[in-house]
Amino acid sequence: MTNEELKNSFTQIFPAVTFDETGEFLNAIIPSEELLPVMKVLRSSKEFLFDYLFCLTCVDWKDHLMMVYFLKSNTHNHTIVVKAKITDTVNPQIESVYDIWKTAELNEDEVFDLFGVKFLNHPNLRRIFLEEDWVGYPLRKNYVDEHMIEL
Amino acid sequence: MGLKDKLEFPGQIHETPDGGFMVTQLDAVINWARSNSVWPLAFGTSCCAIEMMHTVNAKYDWSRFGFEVMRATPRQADLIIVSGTIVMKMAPVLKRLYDQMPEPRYVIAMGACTISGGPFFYNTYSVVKGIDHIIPVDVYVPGCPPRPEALLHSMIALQEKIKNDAYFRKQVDKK
Amino acid sequence: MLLTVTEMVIVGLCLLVFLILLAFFLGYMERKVAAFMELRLGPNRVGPKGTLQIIADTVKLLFKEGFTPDAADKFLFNLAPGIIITTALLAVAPIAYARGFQIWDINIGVLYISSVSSMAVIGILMAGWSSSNKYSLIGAMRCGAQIVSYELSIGLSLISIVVLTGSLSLNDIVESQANGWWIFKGHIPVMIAFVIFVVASTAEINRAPFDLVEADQELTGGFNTEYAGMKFAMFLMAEYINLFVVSAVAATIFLGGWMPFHIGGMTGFNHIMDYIPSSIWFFGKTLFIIFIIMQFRWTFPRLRIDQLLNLEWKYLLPISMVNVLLVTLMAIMGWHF
Amino acid sequence: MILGEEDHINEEGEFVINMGPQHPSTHGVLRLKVWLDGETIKKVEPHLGYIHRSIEKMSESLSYRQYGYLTSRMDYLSAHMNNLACALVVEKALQIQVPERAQAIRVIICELARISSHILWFASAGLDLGGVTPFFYAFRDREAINNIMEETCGARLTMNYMVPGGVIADVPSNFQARVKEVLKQFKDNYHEYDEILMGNVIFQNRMMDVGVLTKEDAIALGCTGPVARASGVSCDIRKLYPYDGYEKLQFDEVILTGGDSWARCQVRMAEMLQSVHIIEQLIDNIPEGDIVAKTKNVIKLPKGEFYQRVETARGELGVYIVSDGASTPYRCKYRSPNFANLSAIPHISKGHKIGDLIAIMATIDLIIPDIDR
Repeated sequence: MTNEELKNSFTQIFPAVTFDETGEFLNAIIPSEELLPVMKVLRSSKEFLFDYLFCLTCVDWKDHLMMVYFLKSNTHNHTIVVKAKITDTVNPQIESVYDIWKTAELNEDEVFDLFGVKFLNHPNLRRIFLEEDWVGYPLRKNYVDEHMIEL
Repeated sequence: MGLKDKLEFPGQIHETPDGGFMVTQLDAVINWARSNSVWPLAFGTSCCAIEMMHTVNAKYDWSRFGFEVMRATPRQADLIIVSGTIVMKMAPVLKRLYDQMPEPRYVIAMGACTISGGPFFYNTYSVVKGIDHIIPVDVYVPGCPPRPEALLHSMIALQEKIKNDAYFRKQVDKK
Repeated sequence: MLLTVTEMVIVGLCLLVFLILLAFFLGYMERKVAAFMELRLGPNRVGPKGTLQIIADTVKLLFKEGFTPDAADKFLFNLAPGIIITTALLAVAPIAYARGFQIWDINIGVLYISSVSSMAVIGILMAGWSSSNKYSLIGAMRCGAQIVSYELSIGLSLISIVVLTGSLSLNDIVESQANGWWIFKGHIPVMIAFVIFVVASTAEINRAPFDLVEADQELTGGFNTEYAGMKFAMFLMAEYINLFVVSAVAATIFLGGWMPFHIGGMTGFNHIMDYIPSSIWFFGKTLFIIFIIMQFRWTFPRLRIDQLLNLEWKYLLPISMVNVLLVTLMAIMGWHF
Repeated sequence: MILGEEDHINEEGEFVINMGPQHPSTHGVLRLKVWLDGETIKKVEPHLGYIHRSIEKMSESLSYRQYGYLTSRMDYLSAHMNNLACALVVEKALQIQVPERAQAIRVIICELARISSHILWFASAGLDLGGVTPFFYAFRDREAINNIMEETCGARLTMNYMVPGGVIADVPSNFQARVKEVLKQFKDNYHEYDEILMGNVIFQNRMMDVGVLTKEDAIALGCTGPVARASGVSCDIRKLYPYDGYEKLQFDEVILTGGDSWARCQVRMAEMLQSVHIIEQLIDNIPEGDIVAKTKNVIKLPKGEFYQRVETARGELGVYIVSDGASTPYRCKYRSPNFANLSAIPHISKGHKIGDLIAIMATIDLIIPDIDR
């Protein structure tokens, strides 16, 4: 499907979406509460069939966190970027997509470790990179570390 | 003996200045054996480990100098070549590996990362800035990563260092 | 009586010195064979051509910290290397090194060697269990399965020669090859028995590709993970003595031991061959088999534990059983030369 | 060695061992917690972070000319491809046209790096299974390729050869002759590799039907590179999203359907020949011209988000840059191939023996610093 068709179909399943087409891919921005139902449709619906989550990350925009999901369909060969906006930066939460794409397990662990986003219904949420007792989330913009030597 | 004499602690009294003939000769034999049979631990964390593997292979062939037997367990190793960055989470493990090695044990810090943090010195929250914060180091090899020749050179330097050790003399000095 | 005891002590000491030198030599040989196969030079800095390398290693291990882990069962932990090296040394006794030179001419030599060498499993199990290390324990358990299985094939392939000669004494077996070695006289069945013996004894002494007990890349050293210094050196020495024993047995049983290369009926040729000292024949054959076993180690990847047991129970054991039948038939009918 | 003495044997009678962080077959500092029943694996849980060097955080404070050098330390065997991804994302954002000569040099160097990376896989796969000799054989070609790299970029392992707009230096005058010499030597040696390890019955038995990764699992787990291609997934970025003139070259994407360790071995062996084929097409017709396009001294990316992927020796590397218009990235994320491939290990090693876990890890071919970043 082309980006136009993707936009039309996406609007049908979730009308409150906003699109951003400045980059290479079509970006669909949705609120974090609606993530799981939308993702389920994107994975299973015949017209989308996004079976390949090739990148999952998070961006800290200081006033909100933005979860970024890069999805690709190996059948239709189209790509979409789904962004979920988390407004609560103190105690960020979002549903896990582990049930839909198994690759999300370690990627969500990584986001939890470095951004502090809690994934609900995640099978094994843990700090995979840093020690269990590490204080703070290093990739947040407000992270301070007095041992770090700034250039 | 030259360096050793210069560094003597002032006020220390020796009954036999060089530990006596017998002890010195024993030392010479032991040091010869130790310096020519340094078994490294199979331990590599990142990029430098590849250059270490190059040192093993036929072109450089460290087995010529007696480094041949690479042991997987620290109990049987004499030398730990720390090849690659050590991060905060790895630091206790490295310390533990070092503690598990029986005496005498030697450490080579291979590459810029292990010496000072190297490319990961600034703006990093997790890298240990020099493994000498964790374990004592015998020889430092700079480079990112050092060439195999540099590693070989460091190992020969380590052999020189071992040859100047004084195992029995220290025992005599203690008494 | 006193004279006998003194003699035994002297012989024992001589043998011990000989075996230590032999272990040094085999260690050096292994490194050079490895280097030869891997396009390298091997040790060449310590002593002329690196000959003193192993001595340096041994002296270093002697003066390394003798170490017993805190969690280990200290008595068994320290006893295990002793048991392993003792079993290795015991098996050396009945080997015939040259014409008329045998330390203990026992009339059940074959039986003695195969029973004594299988006791090594006790030492390895002890070492693995008492180390209180999980890798060691897995290695020790593997050892139990492995040595007990491969013992059968070794026994059966030895029996095939016992059937042909009608004697369990190593000396008699060597004498029976005066007109030709069994591997030539016994047609294809004995060749099969020889191959099975070499393969199974490689497994018996835990050398690659059957070194699952150590398995550096899987178990970081297996049963000897926790051993350091001299105790570890004893394991290494036992490995080389075992290697020598199985090779010497293979050379004795199948390749005629110290017996020179004889062809039945050709007296002149046999006399020329006799001119070469019998000890050179013996060590030449033994080193040849050692060289083959060393090549195994540096060529083949390691087997998996179930493949290892399959190889024994599904292939080697049935083949050697049928083979024993064939050899017996051959012995009864007198088909061999 | 063994860490975490808690739960030696748990309630179900399972034996818990820790493989790593220092273990010869994990190729670095990966730690796998393995639940065993006898020798059979019940469960594997990877524990990471023993080489987590905060590369993403560091990238946020480095300029667009500088941040690439860290990526050579991520997947150090695909250093060129990683640097290339960093250069390509800047070129894409600024719409820089790379000179054709630079493109050809880039492709040749990348394919050489791919060959040398796969050779190292071959060497270490043999070593992991206890066959020591192939290790030494394979390093002959790696040394030869390293010499070329050294003459071209001045480094043997961690290069910084690809810069935004092209390459940092021209190739030496004897480059073509040297490359042809190495390729000839490699093709002669290739038959040896095929026989000494791939032709060995023990090796084949250790690999066949071990760690079968189905096509659906490979996609769901995000596997890429030879791992996914051995399971029948078409995922070669060079074919799907060509960059740097790969679309003009003739080569096959090697796809097998076995999904087991043996298929992964075969894919890598075949890919080496494809890389040789690619280099042979280019080596005699490197176009004349500039080696680097003109760029400003201080590169500033326009505001927005940029994603660029390349095919490294282990799969798809994605560089995701969020720019706020400054001279450093606002957020820089590396989608590393090994991180996704790692997640296949717990799924495919269940029910196998410990020895199989070693074989699986050898064929997945992980580079741990790329996982941890």
